[in-house]
Amino acid sequence: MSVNQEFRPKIVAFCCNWCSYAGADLAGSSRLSYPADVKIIRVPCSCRVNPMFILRAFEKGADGVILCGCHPGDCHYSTGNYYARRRMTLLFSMLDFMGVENGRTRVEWVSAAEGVKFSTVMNDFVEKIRSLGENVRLGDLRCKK
Amino acid sequence: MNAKEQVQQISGVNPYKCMKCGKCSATCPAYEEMDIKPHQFVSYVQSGNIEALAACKSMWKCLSCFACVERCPRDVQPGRILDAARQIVVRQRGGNYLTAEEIPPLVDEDLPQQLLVSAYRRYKR
Amino acid sequence: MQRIGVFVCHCGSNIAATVDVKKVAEMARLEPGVVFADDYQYMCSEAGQAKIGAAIKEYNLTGLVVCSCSPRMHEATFRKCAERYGLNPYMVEIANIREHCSWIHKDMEEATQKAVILARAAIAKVNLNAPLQAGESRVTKRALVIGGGIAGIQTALDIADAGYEVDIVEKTPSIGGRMSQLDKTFPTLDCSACILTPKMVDAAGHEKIKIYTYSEVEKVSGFVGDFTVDIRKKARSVDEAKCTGCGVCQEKCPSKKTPSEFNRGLNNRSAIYTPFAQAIPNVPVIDREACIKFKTGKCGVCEKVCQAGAINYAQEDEIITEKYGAIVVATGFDTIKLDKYDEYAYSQSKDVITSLELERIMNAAGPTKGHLERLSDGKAPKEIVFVQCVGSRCSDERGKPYCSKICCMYTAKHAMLIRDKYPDVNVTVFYIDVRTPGKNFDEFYRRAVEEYGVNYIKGQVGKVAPQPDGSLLVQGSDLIDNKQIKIKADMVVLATAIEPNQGVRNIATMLTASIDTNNFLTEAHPKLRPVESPTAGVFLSGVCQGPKDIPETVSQAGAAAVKVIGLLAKDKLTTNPCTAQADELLCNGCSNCAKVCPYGAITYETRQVNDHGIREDRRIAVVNKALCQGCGACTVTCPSGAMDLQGFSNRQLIAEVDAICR
Amino acid sequence: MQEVKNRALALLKDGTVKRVLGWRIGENTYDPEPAFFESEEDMQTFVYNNFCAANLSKYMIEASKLEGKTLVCLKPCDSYSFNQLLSEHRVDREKTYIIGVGCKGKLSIENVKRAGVKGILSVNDTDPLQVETLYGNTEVSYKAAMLDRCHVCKGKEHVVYDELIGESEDTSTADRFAQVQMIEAMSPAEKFAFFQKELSKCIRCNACRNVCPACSCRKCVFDSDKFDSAQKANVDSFEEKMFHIIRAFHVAGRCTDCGECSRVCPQGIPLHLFNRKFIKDINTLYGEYQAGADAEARGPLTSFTADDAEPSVVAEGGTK
Amino acid sequence: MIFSYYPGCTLRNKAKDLDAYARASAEALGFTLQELDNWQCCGGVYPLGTDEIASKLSSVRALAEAKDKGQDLVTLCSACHHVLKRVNDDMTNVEDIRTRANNYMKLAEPYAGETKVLHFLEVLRDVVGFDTLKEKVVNPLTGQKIAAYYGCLLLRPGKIMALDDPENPKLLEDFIRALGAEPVVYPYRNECCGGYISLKEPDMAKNMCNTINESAKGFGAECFITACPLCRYNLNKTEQGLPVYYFTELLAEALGVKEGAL
Repeated sequence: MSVNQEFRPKIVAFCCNWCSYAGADLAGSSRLSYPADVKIIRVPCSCRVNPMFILRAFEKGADGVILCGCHPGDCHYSTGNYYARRRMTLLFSMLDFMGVENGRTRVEWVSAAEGVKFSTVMNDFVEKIRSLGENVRLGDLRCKK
Repeated sequence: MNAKEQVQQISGVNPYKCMKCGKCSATCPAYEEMDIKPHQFVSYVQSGNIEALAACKSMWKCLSCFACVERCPRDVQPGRILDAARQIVVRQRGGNYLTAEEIPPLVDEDLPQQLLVSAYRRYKR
Repeated sequence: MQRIGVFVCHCGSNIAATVDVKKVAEMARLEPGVVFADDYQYMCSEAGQAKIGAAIKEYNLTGLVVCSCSPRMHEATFRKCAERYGLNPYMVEIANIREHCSWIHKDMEEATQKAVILARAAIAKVNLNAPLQAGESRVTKRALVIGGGIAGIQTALDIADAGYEVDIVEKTPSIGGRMSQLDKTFPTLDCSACILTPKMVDAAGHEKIKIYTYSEVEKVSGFVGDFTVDIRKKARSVDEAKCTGCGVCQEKCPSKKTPSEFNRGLNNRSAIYTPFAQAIPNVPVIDREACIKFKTGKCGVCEKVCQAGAINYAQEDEIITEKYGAIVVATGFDTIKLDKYDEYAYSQSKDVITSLELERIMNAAGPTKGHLERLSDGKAPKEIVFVQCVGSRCSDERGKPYCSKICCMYTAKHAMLIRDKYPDVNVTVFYIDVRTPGKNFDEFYRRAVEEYGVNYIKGQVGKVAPQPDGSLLVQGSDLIDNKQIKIKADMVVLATAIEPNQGVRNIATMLTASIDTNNFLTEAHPKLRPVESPTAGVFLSGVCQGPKDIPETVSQAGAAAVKVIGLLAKDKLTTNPCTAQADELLCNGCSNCAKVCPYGAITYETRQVNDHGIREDRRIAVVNKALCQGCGACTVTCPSGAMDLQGFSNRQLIAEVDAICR
Repeated sequence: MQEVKNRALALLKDGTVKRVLGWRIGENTYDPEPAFFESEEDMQTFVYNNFCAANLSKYMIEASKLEGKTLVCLKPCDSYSFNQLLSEHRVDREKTYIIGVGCKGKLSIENVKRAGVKGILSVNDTDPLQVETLYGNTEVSYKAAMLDRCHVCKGKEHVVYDELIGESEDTSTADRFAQVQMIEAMSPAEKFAFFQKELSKCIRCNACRNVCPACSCRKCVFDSDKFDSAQKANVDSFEEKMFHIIRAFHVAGRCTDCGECSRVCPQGIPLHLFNRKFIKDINTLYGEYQAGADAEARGPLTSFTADDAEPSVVAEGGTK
Repeated sequence: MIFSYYPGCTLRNKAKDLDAYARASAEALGFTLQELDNWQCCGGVYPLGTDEIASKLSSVRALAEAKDKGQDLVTLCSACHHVLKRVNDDMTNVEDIRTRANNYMKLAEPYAGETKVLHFLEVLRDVVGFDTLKEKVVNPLTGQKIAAYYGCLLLRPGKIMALDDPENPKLLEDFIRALGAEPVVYPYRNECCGGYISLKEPDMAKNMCNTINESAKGFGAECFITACPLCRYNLNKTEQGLPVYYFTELLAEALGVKEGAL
């Protein structure tokens, strides 16, 4: 499959304030690059992310959505990421069930100390989305205004 | 795969978990007979000196009694490393430490079968 | 409609070198709601903040977007700035164009484009921001210290000296903790009791300190500034007010076969007992498991001999409910059980002992009256072997993965004291590494070697074999000489790993304080907030947070006290206004939000609501703003969207998504 | 089932209950509809026959606000819905008198038609069904006329009731998850095409939402401005997809699989498949769970374990 | 109660009595050892190499046969017990070994560690119970001072053998007590006898056995009991060594079934 080098995906990354957002900051202060296609939205906790937000992103043309939170067991609010994990597992499974490629959604646990991991994860995710190409499938359903 | 990786793969042991406490050598019942001591098995692998390890006498003195395995506080299992080195030697042609011809004079009336079987397993391809 | 000002920071060249800041400001100006946009060298500088202030005044701004470094860096700065110039601090949003943009991208055009989008998302969010008011909650000016060891005592004394009431809850019949069991302390070799007892007396006599011994915390509710705690005061069977501490009851008690906890089971105590002579309070406790009166109904000797009439067999446990503003955990440690390490023959020979047991043997008030002797036959040992790192630094499940930190020093202490008092005794120490960071610590250890002739051997012991003649054959490694050595010893002392006290997990659960896999309580930040738990209002003192020696414990105890004092000094606490809130017209009252709330912040009440003219009683979720920490778990659980999070509302986050995907 | 009617009437007369929630006879045997009955006179039109498929538990939300007790007739599977509502404090047990009515599988006139019968004039509910048509009389087997959901019956036990009248029967004959598995086995393109075809029929009439006992929000998110998702009709085709995903997500862990959504859909969309997919995933990943079986239980989305599966399990095919 | 039984090579040859006494005792205690139809030698020592598959297959075969019969697999020889338990652990927990072994074996149903492996002593302790055993003793060995010799293979690695505390075992001591005799505890009961080293380095083994022998004697023992033919062979080589018995021999004696066993 030929990868369209011109294709610049739109990627929304939800990051929890305490671990993953700080991990992204550390990636920044360590100058660990990842593609500019990733735009981060800060949320207090991974459990704040409503499936509505993810569907909304797809509705509005996102090609991939990734959710990053504290490692299970390390949640600042002690249990938030456990709920997020169940919710996202079920949501992703449903998207998969409806024929949306499951590569377009991902959950990663990134701690405040894992700048390297953050950058690696983002590089990897962007690469994956690039290989999947534009979100044609959901694009078909999208209202092109 | 180089020899060091080979030992690590066969043994399934990560030598870098070792904190060099020497408990393996403290506990080994065959210690006095060994030229390279149990704690050194680990450092030989760390430094990649597999050639020397493969030439050591210790591997024919180890009893596979697992005292070093049981008591190691870091789960390094020096006994496994030595056995991996032994495997490398035995698997090479002519590396056998025991030949069939040697056996008859060594056997006495009471000798249990399992002794021969075990020795064959450990010493011979 | 908001009137938004956008401020793009150069951060010297940190941002400006990769992001065209002028372009970002220019593009921002085109966004809805934006009435002003500018860039500046250093937005966070005084001049930069003045610029923001001027713009607020001149353009009558209602919201700010600062495109700069991470909000984790300067969000607070710009919020304060906004407040100074009359704007609600929560009308500020940060677009992180440094850590998330200029520092990770090289291509100027690409970075600029991303910065524009990040600014756009922040603007979209501010358009939906609403002024938030930080709430207030009251502070009960009283602290609870759980644990009456040196950590708890020191924390309590420091808080009390600052003028606040403190209660100490101690599980055992006396305060004093582990330190009271020690004989001498390193590196000065002062007598432990001599320096601890005065502190115990101070605490007991302090008008601001109340001590509950033989008591345990049973229930904790509430939150920072306003905790409610149930304390179970176990029945002592002795009236504290009447007892004179004469000790006759203990002397006459016919049941004397219970292993003494204080002496680590090396000798026995009576059923009615005080753990040690200097116990505070000096009031005995009846151990109902051991007491003949409680077991058979007969006896009653203590009651007969007590002239003060203090014995009360009918006494019952008492629940005391108190309010506190702050809670300090100082639950300390114990040594690990050695039943999984029997290659050292601990369970097979009485002469293989732990270091803490040696402390009791060396102590004049101990089971041997301070004489160094073998517990098996009472003979004086001539050859003693110390084994370091028993159960510490073990990555298998037998032991603990961490270094217990105190063993190297106390082993040097023991070795030195023995060589000093009994010069004819040979002392050998098997060590893996000698770790002595600390003031005068390494000098101390070197003295043991150089002046006292303690024989240090690098290597671990593999087996201790009790011999028919009663000696102990110690088989160890000498890694320097590359030898296996065997020593015929008379006594073996194991530097046993320490672990947090058993009950701490239960206490952590009650406090919703986090705890690590080794049962140490987690600090809010490992470097910068070492005495605070991540749970507001809960502080850590001593070994419950990690292994430490006495000087470290005391300094941490003081630090915890200062944090408590800082909290109690406030009359009101401001609470985070970014909390959840339920829309009463949308709430179903289904209780699912309360199920996922980690803080128990959601309760339900029946309220009359007016839903577009229909008045009816409804079950409505109510969020306690002081308890809510703003995680948002409830918002997603709520199917109707009744529950929303202020500062991170559904509409704000969707606006950000839209702005990014536009 | 005259017995149900008699008993209800007796309770109404002696003042135990203020009203009865049951089914009113329609123009034909096959179209009874849910109704409240407040007097003896009202009760004349009460009916309970094998076409009484509607799940009445959701009506108890409103009935719970009324004064006095309401008698409600619940079939075994309806009792799960009631229990779930009870656990969410939406209905008032104190104000409810439950007659657990017997059920041997409910019938659907649509299925009679599907069996090839045209020009129906009347039909009875016996086994087999006797159908009078414009073209003469014919018979349809009971099983063929039974609702799809009854082929995956939850069993004959009521989980909550005050008294039981009539025998019930477990009518399950099919594998509940067979259809879900069939779709799971499809390629992404096939799955997409399948749902595209089904969902493009949706006219957003909200019948599914209105009937669903779990979808009982006072105000639906799709009608409020909380998510900028308020709408009367679909703005675009993504939104109908979003509507159904979100609807399924909102009832995940709470849906008892009563099948009313599919039964009432005028377009015949198999909406229950979404719910079943969630139920199947929940059972596979977090252990068997039946919403409504226990009013005290904690739902799968309001609980967790430390070693739950990671979301990547989806990509690894672990939920299939 | 019927158990699948894996005797091993030596019990069919030099250690026939270890086997015979065990079977007779088992019947007396109400259970039966049913020998597997197609057992092959376990190899004597466990192949440590992670890439060793072929040498584990004979054990897998025995384990799979017991699984087919739906029985627990009992063995008597320390070495067989060691090898079977470790291979079983591999088959349960090490995916790579499980996959490769099953690829070789081509069983009707892949084997994944379903069989429970028990040492005969575990059956006595956990199934029969030492209290019951005590009741069934007709000739109590009163007054005998017996040293239990565990050796290494029976106990180590403790995690996988899960037989008893590898550093301070009590199993054989409790067994001795149940027979009415007095156990002698000595520190070398879990140290190696030299094992197969005695073939090429008989002096090494002799030295080690001397230490064991001296220690047991020093603590007042009159004889050894062991579960392993190789241990017995090595211990028998020491000068002025204590007599060495299989534990089953004393068991049969105490149960009064010794005479008819052989």
